Amino acid sequence: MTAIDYLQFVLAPQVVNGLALGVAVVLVALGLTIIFGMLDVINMSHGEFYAIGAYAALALAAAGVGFWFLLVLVPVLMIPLGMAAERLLIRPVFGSKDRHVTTLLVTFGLGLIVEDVLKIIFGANTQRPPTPIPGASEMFGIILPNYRLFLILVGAAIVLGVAYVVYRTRLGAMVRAAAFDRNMAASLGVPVSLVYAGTFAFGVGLAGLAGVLLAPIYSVFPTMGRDFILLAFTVVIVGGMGSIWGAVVAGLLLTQVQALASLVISPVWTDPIVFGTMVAFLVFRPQGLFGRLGHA
Amino acid sequence: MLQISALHSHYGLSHVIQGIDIEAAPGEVIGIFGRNGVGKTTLLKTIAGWVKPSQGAIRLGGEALDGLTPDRICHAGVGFVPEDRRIFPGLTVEENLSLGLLQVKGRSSRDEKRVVEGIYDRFHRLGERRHQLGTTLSGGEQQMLAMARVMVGKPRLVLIDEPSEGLAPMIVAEIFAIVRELREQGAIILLVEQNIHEALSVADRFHVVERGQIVFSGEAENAGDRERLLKLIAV
Amino acid sequence: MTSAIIKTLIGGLLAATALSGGAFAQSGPIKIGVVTPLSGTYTPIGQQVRWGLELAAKEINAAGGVAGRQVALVFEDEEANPAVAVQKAEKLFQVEKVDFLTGTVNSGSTLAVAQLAERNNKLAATTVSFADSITGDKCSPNMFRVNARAEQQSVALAAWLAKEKPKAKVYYLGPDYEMGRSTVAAFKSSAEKTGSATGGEVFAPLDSKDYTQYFGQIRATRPQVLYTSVAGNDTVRLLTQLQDFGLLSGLTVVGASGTVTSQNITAIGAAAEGFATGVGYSPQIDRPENKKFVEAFRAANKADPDLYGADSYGLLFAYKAAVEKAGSTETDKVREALRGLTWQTPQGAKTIRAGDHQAMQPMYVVRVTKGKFDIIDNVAAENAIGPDACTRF
Amino acid sequence: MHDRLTQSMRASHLLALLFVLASLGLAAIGAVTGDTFYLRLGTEALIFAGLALSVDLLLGYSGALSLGQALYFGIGAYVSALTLMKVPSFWLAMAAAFAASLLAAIIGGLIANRVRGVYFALITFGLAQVFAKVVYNTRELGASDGMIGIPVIEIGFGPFSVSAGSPVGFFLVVLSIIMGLYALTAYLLDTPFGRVLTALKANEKRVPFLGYSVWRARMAAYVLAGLIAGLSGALYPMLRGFVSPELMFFATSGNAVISVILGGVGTLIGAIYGSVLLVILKSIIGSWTEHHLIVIGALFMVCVMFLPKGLIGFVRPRIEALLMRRPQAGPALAEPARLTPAALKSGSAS
Amino acid sequence: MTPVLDIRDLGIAFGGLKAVDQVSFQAQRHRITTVIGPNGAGKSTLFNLISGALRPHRGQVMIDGVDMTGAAPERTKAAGLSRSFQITSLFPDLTVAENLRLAAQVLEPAGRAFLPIRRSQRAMAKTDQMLERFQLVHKRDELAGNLSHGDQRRLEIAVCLASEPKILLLDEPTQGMSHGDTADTAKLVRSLTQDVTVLLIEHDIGLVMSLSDHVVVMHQGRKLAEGAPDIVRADPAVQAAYFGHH
Repeated sequence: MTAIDYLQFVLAPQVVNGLALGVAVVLVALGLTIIFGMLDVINMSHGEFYAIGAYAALALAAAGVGFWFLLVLVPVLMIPLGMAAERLLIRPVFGSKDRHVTTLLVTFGLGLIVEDVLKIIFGANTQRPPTPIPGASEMFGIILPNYRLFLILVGAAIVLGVAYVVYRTRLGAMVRAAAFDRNMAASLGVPVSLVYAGTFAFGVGLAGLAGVLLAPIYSVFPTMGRDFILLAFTVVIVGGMGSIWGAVVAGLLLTQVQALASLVISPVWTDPIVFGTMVAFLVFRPQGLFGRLGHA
Repeated sequence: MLQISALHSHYGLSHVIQGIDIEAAPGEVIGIFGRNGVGKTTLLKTIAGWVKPSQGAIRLGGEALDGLTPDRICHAGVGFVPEDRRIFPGLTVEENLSLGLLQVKGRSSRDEKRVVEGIYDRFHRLGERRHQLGTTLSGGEQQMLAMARVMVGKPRLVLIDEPSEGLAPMIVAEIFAIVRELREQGAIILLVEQNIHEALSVADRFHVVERGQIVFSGEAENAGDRERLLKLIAV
Repeated sequence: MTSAIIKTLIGGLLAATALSGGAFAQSGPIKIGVVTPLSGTYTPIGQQVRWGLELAAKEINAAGGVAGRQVALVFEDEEANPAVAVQKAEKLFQVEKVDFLTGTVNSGSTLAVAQLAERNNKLAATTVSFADSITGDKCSPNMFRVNARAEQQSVALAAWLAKEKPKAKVYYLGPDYEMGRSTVAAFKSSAEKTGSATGGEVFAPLDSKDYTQYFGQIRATRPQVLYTSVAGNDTVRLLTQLQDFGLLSGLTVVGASGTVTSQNITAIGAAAEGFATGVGYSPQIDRPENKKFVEAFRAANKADPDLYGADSYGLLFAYKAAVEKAGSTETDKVREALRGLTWQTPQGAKTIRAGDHQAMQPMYVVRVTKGKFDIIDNVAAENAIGPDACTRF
Repeated sequence: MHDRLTQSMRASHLLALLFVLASLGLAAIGAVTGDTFYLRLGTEALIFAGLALSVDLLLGYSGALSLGQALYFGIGAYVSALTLMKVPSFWLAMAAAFAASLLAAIIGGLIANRVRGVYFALITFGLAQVFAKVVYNTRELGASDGMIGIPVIEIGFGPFSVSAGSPVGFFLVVLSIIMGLYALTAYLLDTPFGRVLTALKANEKRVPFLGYSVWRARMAAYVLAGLIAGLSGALYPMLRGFVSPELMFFATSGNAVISVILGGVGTLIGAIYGSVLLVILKSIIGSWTEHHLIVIGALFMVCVMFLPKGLIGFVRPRIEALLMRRPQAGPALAEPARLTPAALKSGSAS
Repeated sequence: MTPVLDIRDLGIAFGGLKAVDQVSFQAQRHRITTVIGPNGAGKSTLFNLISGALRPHRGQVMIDGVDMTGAAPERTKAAGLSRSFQITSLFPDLTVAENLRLAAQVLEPAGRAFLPIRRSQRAMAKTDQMLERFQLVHKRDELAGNLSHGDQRRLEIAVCLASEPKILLLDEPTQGMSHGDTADTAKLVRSLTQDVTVLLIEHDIGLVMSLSDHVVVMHQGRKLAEGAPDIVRADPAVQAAYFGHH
């Protein structure tokens, strides 16, 4: 293989495809990092909320709802679900001494249940909604399916949108303030417990949105929640808990590491590498690349 | 009108506030003095709702505040400038200020803008640094920001805890000028301060707290009361 | 006092099971244990196994049973975990006193259950696992296999490929675990024997999210044929991603029998078009027995049978034939009867090779056309079976 | 006079005794009826109880949630399997598993003990996950198929010997080993060394100011837990004759955590009861519906939220109260009346 | 005779803020040395530097003539220094007796670490002695978390003393106590000097004056003055620090 061939057929597509995967990972990690940064809750059922989003999209599409409408409808439907989960499961144990561990355990139990319920409702077989935007485009000999191109753009738009809300609006300032200093924020009039529930629901809604967007590429099945979760946790830790930019940088970086590493070593070892990175960060830089949003 | 009667509160197991009564009218500045650890800060925290009172009543203009959450207390017209200023680290000066606006509901964004611009006019240094992170300001500027953050909400009662702590004398004077402005707006001010001399220059009346109880109350202008005060907290 | 209660409880429990298991074993129904994944990733396969066995049992019972005794199936969920499979299998052997056991899907479970069957002196069979080792170097005198193993599939597929695309350059993409590596190795050796060239090979981790990272290498190699042995959700992703990236045009995709099945073919959609594989079964097999079977299966389960369903269905008839030939359900006698047994299944006659307990069967090459598998070629049983590598018995 | 920890350990011991008696009863009935399955299922439950015990030692005493304890269980199982296939000696296999899990736990501890809380949970989760993947892909270890063909061994105890194939015999061997591990752990917790571990959970920040190194205490707890998991794992291939990478998967670690939560965190014996309970539950629910995840998940959540000390945590204070009343009934009548509420509170509070 | 605790030129800065700056003083054997100063003067930080909770950026901490600068808390503890905390830091899930025994078991030889706790006779005896001395006998089996605040503060001191230290650092031992409890505690602290050297942080000036042998005044991280109580009290700089600048 000539060097040009290698560049065109191997290296460049690898980078571009890694980017698409990176966007997918960032989408899943986004809600996770916001919930973690804000509430200090490790949501072990985040993957299952992602699955719920995908299944909801599948079911609603079957009922005739168009894809574009789903992009709005599913996250909106997820919000009350997230609110209810926060109220019923997180809040009762939120005040306990071992909040980290108890919330982790409770959401772990929730994940088990959701996975099984999805199987009961939708069956065990893999399903896949049709690709909303078919076809592929070629640039400089790199082929990229249009939907992936769309995903990269929409992913970027979502990240920017979320970042705008969090970093540029009064609402975002309220959320960040409540994360940093619950009491002080409340004394300035921030309705803290509503903000907490809202943030959890927002994270859940983002997971659902990721489900809608990724279902056509990664297909839908009851155990799909476990798919991205380890990678997403890694992204959250490496990027810095609660940091949106951290999640973006870490998500894109780690998927590139994974993509490029798989060129030189057996792909199976890419998992240990990614994981090793997470361990290394936890040990040597536990605040991650960008520090954290707050410490509620 | 602020009425605090027979207030008790606990911090963990320790019985910090052991029956305190305070009354104040609009435009009054009340100094709260006493040595460290006697419960002055806890008193303010109890009024602000950070610590739940275990007994007693807090009423502001006839409205009961005791037992409410801090955000409800804020909306009832209480502003709190706590010790250490508590500027949100990840927020810009402007964002810190904008949170103060939450206290007044239903203000148009144009009004809000005017209020904020008014603050920048009054505190040029905040205006210059409006897009910087609040925590990058100097101690004095942070104290100004913390007070401005409360000012924009037009509170009826302002709780201020140790505003001059760690600040240079010139800035302390500025801080107390702000306290006077707040008073002129008609707010009731409860001022906890170690810098007795400065505090007495703005206060109308004062209370001395010891082990969670008021042991002496006096007028700031009354020389005898002042002498008694100095004796009580003298080294 | 509490311990006394516990003792009584456990005692009662044990006594009850001992009674139900032991006393009526010879006169009651013949019990067949099915340890199959009913939860987890392999659930769809377990479902086919269950449907196939249930249909066969219904038919056999309606026709008077096995040697006059009814057949009863006892199901247990093995969660696709060998540790659970062994526990459940032991329950079936020891408590339910089943006469025969089947249903395991992943080869780890099958191998572990084979060993358990030996230690319990019972017989078991797999209708799904296709790792060569099960009837090869890890063969067991107590384990039989009625489905086609990897090598049979590769031989059939390679023979077809040599005709269809002579001397093609083949690229291999397998899941990176034991099964994936052995299927790729098996097909590679078959294909190289029939003249194909190897363009390259890559192994992707199980449950890969994205296969696009391998597409660069595939494009650079410019193969005519892609062989893959990924399964389940992984196939859905691989094939649809290949399609999305426009790699399917001009590329013949072939693979293992478990790669595209009735469980994932709908999800794969158009990307499955043209996929060819070597199998021991297809609903399209044009035999009256098969037509009847497919109809009955559809009527019962509202789904088409696939190779797992059909092979599981066929197994019960092998067992029936063996028990009736042996005149007993005793392990040694049934084992002897199964060895060399020829019996009829929907896909035709199968014969169990005595040397390694592997069923010999005609092999088919099927290709997806318009979302259905069409039979496009076949290989006689004896040409596909390959050497007997079992040395234990 | 006994202090409260000794007192609650005594309540645990009573429950342990009850457990052993019930087990012996089961063994006796099993021997009489010629049962194999229930005894071997019980043996397996006991082996996994060892794993749960190690999770409880970490979670209940040093306050660290390990989501990857199956790592050491798996290492013990694989090393034992490899040894047995070379030399079918029980003692050699146990020694090898001991050495391997000791080494692995020291390495794992050096990594995991750099962090705390939820980070510790994530690191242990990841360590096990990565290691399991490596095993899953290592042909020499049987890769995804695992390894079969581990011989049924004779376990020699001086002049006697027990076959691992004998349901009753091996059940009793495993019972004594697991209860031995329980006793050893309980003993260690009742020593000055163990009290430092207990202090870690209660208030880690204060520990160094009493003169103890937190890091050393955490390492000791971690390595001890790794050893218990490893030794329990070593018994698995003797019972089942094979090992597979699933033994190291998250499902195995997760089950151990569920067992501990069910039984009661920080009670030791709760881990053992919880493990047996989980096996019984799974067995019952499993034959009734394949949707066991819902039931287990819901039960687990209920326990975390409403029964934070689990079933034993619910029962034990009552036993403690009984134990306290009895020895002091004579001379000091006033004493128990005052102590009982405190003892009761200790179980349900915190 | 070397001072039992010798602080030399100690300093630490957080960011730009010099929390403790060039502080030097000595604590004499069996005496009570009290550190006073307004809020934020750096008193608790000073305790953290001495006890090893923080590593100083400059200066030295000598315990009994041995340099223990920057040693971890368990090492300063081994060198004979024991400290209490401003916010009570006990083991709330353990009983009073267990809290004490945990502290006292350092007295046992290392070999006893793996013998049953009952065999740690010295620790057991010490526990009983502490219960007696701090009037906690009737509370021995209550959970520390359930004690009244005053009892918790007393237990906090008892725990520090149970390991038979040479130096005791008490951070506001009377914080949050009632008048009566405060007087009792003062008496108690006075009595401790038979065995140990006490370094105290205290706000109750009356208490400081009556209790201390030596007073160190801190202000904005620096040592403002030191000396006998009444001499310090008369110092105008100290007055200014307390009342603000004129």
